[in-house]
Amino acid sequence: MTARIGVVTFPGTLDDRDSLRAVRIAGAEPVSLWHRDKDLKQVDAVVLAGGFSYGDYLRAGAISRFSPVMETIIEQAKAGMPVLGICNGFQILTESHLLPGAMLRNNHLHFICREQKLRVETNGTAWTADYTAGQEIEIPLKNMDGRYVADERTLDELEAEGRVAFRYLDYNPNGSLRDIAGITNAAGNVVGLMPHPEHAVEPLIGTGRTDGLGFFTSILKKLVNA
Amino acid sequence: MSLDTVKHAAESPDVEQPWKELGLKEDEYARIREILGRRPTGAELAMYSVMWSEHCSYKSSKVHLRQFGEKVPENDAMLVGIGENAGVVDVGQGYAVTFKVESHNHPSYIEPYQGAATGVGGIVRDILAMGARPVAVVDPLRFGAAEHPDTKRVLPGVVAGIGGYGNCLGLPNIGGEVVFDECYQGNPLVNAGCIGVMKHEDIHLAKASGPGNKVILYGARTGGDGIGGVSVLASETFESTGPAKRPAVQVGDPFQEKLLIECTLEIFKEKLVAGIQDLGGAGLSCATSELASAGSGGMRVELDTVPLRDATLSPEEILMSESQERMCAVVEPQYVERFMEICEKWDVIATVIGEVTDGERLEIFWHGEQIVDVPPRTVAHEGPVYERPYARPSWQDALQADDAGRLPRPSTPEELRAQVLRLVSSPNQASKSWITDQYDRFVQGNTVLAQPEDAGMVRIDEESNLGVAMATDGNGRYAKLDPYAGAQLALAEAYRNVAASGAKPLAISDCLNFGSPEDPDVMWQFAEATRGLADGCLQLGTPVTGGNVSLYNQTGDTAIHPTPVVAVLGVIDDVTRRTPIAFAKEGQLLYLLGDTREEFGGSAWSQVIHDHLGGLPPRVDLDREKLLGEILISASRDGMIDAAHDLSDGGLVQAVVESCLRGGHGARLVVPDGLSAFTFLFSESAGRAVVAVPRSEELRFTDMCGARGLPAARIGVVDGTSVEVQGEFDVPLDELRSAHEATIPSLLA
Amino acid sequence: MARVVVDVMLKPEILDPQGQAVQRALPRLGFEGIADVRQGKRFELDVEGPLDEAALARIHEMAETFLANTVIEDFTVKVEESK
Amino acid sequence: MARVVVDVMLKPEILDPQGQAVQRALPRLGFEGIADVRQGKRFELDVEGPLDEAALARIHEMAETFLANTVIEDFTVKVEESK
Ligand SMILES: Nc1ncnc2c1ncn2[C@@H]1O[C@H](COP(=O)(O)OP(=O)(O)O)[C@@H](O)[C@H]1O
Ligand SMILES: [Mg+2]
Repeated sequence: MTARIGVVTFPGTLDDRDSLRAVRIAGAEPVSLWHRDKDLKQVDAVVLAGGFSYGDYLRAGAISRFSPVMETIIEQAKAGMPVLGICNGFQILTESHLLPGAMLRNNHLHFICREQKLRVETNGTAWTADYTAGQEIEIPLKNMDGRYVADERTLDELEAEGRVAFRYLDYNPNGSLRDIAGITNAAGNVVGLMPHPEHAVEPLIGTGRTDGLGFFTSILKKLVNA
Repeated sequence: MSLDTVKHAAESPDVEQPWKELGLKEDEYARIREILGRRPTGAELAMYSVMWSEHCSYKSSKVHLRQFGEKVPENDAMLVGIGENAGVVDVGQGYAVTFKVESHNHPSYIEPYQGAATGVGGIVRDILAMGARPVAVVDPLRFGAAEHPDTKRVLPGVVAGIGGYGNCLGLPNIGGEVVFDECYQGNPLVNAGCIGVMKHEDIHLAKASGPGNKVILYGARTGGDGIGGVSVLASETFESTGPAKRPAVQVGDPFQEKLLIECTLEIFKEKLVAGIQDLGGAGLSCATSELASAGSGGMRVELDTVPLRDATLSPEEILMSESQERMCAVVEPQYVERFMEICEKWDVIATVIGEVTDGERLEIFWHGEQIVDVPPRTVAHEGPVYERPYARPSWQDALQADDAGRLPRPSTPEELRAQVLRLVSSPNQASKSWITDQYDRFVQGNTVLAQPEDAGMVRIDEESNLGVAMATDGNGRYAKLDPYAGAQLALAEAYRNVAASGAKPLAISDCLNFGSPEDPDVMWQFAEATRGLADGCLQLGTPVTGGNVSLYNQTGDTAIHPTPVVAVLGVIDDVTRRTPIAFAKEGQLLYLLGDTREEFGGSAWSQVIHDHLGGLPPRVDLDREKLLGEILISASRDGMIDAAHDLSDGGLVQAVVESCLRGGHGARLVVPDGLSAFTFLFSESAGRAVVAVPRSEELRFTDMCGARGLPAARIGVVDGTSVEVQGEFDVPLDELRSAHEATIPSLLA
Repeated sequence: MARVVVDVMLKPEILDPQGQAVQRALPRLGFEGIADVRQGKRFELDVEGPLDEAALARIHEMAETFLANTVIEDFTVKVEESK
Repeated sequence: MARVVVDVMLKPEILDPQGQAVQRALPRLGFEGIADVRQGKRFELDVEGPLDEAALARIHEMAETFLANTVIEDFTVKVEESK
């Protein structure tokens, strides 16, 4: 028995097929979820994939957040179901208030696509257990609205509770406060980040590194051993 | 204003009509009257005027383009040739690939962001209409002088528009070009290409057949934007005063297009369409007349059923509107319900606007009254054809006589070193990552190679690792010196780039960007370039599958350099065998393949150091290109080389610097006997590449080159942290990197 | 039909690079004396039916939950005089 | 310091994909009765010195040549009452 991991497709989602592939390569069973369905098809965890859902119109993630599938995901995430938000998925998670803060236009106002170095700050989440705390990885980053902001109190709280999950290294590509690339909720089941681990799971493609595979093997182990 | 019906037109032959304002010539208007046996209605006049525009009818270029259909090389790969939305080639394992390059030059000058964005949208719909899933885009671009203030307006907008649209569609951008030259001031070239993949059985064609079949318009609502925009705009020159003419511009909605793509692919999967056509230039006029013309001819359309964004639009405006993100499908009645369901699933508006009839005429009605009754072929395929006069320009001989070989050359190692740095930091040779980093190259998770590699490459089958590669090239400076050779050099360079990546070149698409066809000088350039390209394709065995012509790229009397842009598509059985450009392993041996001659006409060196354009471009030897290609492909397949980089503008030194910076290793070079250091570094002789050979493979590799008769000279080794030319100079990689990478950001950021 | 305008601006403490970019460009274009620029969004809503208190309350809610993200943005709702 | 607001909206005949996306989402969120939504930009400018006719003319010119892209957008300039 392996774990079933769902990947949601909203109108305008782009990296759903890549995320399904990453789930498969990690050895889990990929399941497609559709934004109009409240039903999560009994998946054990959910990935909110990258892209431009609803064209990023209004604000990135703002319209998707109100879709039927999100009603169930918000409810289940609060009950402990693991959820990973990548890029647009991260934006949806902040718009849903499952994660604190907000995502804004990059400080240089351009879309940016690069191979980005990160530090995994904590392996105490459902999605990072296969990394070591402090491990440096390199995975693709590509976004327009990647600047993470939150008020000082929230930022201090995140730091104090060890909830800054990933930090940009060498170069802050979007002006995110405190170089934050990704965060987790207090329970460690909901994780969001801007860079794209699903694009770094095969040596052939993109950066030529497989540094992103750990996200998917982490969750698989957690679910299978549970 | 009362409705101008067919009946009314027949009864009122003497009504004054605005044919001139719509861009028609007097004899063209007369011909329309002759075809119809009466004056056209307003709606008919609208249709003919946009469809007979230069942009849609190819009236000046047609007689020359014919060669692409006549001089066709033996090539089993060709599945669909010129004449459809895009050509299709077989790439094996049951897969077919469709690809094409188009221009959106004029709209991008007026409104850079939206012009470029809708250019991407248009080419993607062309590819989609063939039945394929779009998998990658490329963007060959030309701008005015890098330092010119208008370049700061146009370039960032164009780049943001291409990125904004393509990124939002989820199409990796895997290649293109950025060239600056003052000849493009006021006439930037924004060409966009797209590659699509399908199974053989999924190929769709743009034709309406089967009486009773429904015509369904789906996608965005029709609005008043861009009425006659592209077609009229791209068919005239700008006044020298700049963008005085500001017709309604179209705004793209990439989100809508993404839905259109997914929706259409699902419709294809269930085999619900009998024919399909995208809506681009000339909108519904084009889609309805082309579908009908390519089918049995008869179609009836109820124009008042078209969903509108602006209820006040007249029927003429609806026919001419170039609102984006629309498609037109012909569907058998029993499939209409399912078709509609899929559209609903994707939130795409779909409306039955008419049906195929057993007649031979395109008939369009407005609230029950007939406003169009035409033979569709006369609109879509039998427009005017001009034999424009052309003649070799009087200045051509003088230009060619002004030999670049006579320019002063660097006389000391210090001077040589300084010129190398000036070259690699000049806008055309500098790193373009400020631009390409605004494009998503990772999306879809199949990108094996992207900028700054020689060719872009995507995997199309995850099991077998089958992939396709594409490179686009064009050198307007070479083409200005000799348009025939220039077109062949563009072809040769793109071919060489694809081969250098390890893929086998299969077929080409092109975008022919020229000045006004009403100028005999320009027409001669066009005639020479098409002849050169057709002859070249015949010789290389790569058929032309389709393309696009953009004329009137001209301000006042001054035309751009003739700029034929060629896109070569290649196939590779196993993408894990691809060859990157990076020199990544210390100790590997560097070999220069091909012959280096004293060739500096049109070179980057002559431009950067002397601001000179004259003489002859490098000699073309297509048999040599073919041999070089075969060697590069075999060497890649058999693991004999770890890196390869084609030599083109900037010559050897440019290629070596790029490969070193990409790989993070230096190189020690030795000037081969019989060459001066200057010629070795800066010559732009064609048919050359530099490769990195593991020592263990050296013998096998040189034996292969020797046996096949390809000159291969050992010129150095991958080593250290600088580029050193022994006995001449040494430049640290760090210095090269900052010179190479700082230029574009400092000009534009 | 009544027209309601919702203006959404970033909160003062949030960095507004778009506004800054505009402000920085102005002197180059020859416009001096602009001390600060902030860029926000303007929504024009055409509202069917009477614009009574209940309708306005609903629009206020819509702005608060949807048109603006109050983590980072402030908003105002204004009724436009019908033209 | 005087505050001037420049509102920039797409011309009526130009497609406004953002406004459309917002409008289509509203019924799903339970907000009915919004016939149309257009989304534009709002610039808040803090102007140094007196806001006389010359200053306003300059701001108008700035809006026309820079803040708005008059190929596709219209704009209005308003002086805000000082707070
Ligand atoms: N330079 C060219 N070389 C080859 N084929 C061309 C060229 N220009 C146009 N064509 C072909 O002529 C046909 C009509 O072109 P076009 O009007 O651009 O197509 P579309 O209507 O899809 O935009 C297409 O099949 C196109 O591939
Ligand atoms: Mg087409």
